[in-house]
Amino acid sequence: MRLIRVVEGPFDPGEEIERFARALDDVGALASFVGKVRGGGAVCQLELSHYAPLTQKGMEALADEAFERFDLRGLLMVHRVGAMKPGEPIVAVSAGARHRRGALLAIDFCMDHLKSDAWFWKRELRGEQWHWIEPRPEDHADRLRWAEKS
Amino acid sequence: MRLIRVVEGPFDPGEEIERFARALDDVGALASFVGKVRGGGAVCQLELSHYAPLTQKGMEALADEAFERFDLRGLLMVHRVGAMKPGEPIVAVSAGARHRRGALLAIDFCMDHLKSDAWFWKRELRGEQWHWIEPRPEDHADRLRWAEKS
Amino acid sequence: MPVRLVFLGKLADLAGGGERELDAATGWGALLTTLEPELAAEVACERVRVAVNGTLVADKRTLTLADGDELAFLPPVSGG
Amino acid sequence: MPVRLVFLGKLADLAGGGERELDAATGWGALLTTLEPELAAEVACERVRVAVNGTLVADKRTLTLADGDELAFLPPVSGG
Repeated sequence: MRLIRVVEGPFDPGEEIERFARALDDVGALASFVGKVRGGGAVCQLELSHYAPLTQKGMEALADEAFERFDLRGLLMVHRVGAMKPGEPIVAVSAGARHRRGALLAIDFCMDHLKSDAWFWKRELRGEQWHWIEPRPEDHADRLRWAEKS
Repeated sequence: MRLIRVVEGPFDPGEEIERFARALDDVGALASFVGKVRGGGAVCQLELSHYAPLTQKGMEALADEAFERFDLRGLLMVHRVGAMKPGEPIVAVSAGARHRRGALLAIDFCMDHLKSDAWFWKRELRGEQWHWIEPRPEDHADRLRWAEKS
Repeated sequence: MPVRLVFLGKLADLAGGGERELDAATGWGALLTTLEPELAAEVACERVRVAVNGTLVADKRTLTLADGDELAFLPPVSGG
Repeated sequence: MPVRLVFLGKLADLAGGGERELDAATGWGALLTTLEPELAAEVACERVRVAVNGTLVADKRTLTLADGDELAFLPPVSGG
């Protein structure tokens, strides 16, 4: 069970995860992550672009690696592109496994790689000005945790 | 935002998490975990008992510690007790935070402690015979990871 | 008023039930003598913790009980 | 058939648009000379990767392009 999608409009992560969970048989553990556009700051809009010839392919390769590393029964990754407002979901990842450790590690692994190693580019509109966002040093450090183990 | 409950009958983790997520404002990251009774083996029933004068109190103390350790905006923990069949949810944990790391660590932390450090006792009916379950060595090892950091 | 004993997890199986009453309040040593030998040996184990009226006891051997107390025997847990 | 250049992320700002066409197929060095100096310096950076027809190129300096190819310039990413 494997659902990897890039979506161009709003999506409902709760519904996606619910449908995915129902389709999984005999899964003792389901871990999920939803990332949204943060509000409360000066950001009034966020835009994610991608390069289609690489994006889906890259996410499939990431899923392959997650299945190889963790004892998974299913993996869902949905990543939105386009213009979004604060509060709107950007990404949903969900992993089903026999035991909790595999499921938890898998969503952690996928998020670390989607954040700084997948073909997305993010910019924020603050006031009248667009700013390109690069991964924080923590994001790179988070991703490098996995390199040591492979 | 903090929802800690022991429930005596079936519950719908998707609905609990959805309601919790809607109640959280300005949360960039939401991580969730759902544990179910595993099927596929010889287990036809699972029974969880608890000691009410300690259970809720213990889960509240666990939530206190999670709020102290991680930069959380909200935490949901629902743990079922009583008799359950394979496929039924036992536990749901969800954490909302500004950044993904806090949310992911919080559900990991709470699950490790619910598994081997909360006032629940689990037994399984295999064939005609009830068997008490004790945490696996991995479960204790998982919990001890957190001791080093405090 | 008697003291109430509560046995959790597999101790309930061993005790043949989850609850018991003791006629008189008592200390830890005296309490053990009122239990069947196998059950007494089990609850004396280091792995078994006890709570009085919902509060964990740091050292069960120094326990004293008063009338109406509820004493719970808590074997190793397993949740989630 | 011309070669298509695709600029992603902030490179699109710098290029004044996400896409461009080059009249003739060419190698990496010749390609850089067709770009504005600031843009050329940026895409020459080690941090910028390139893909030809949807396949990442290991060493962009050894690149050769054929008619109809799509060459994408990929600056550091940021998703999730």
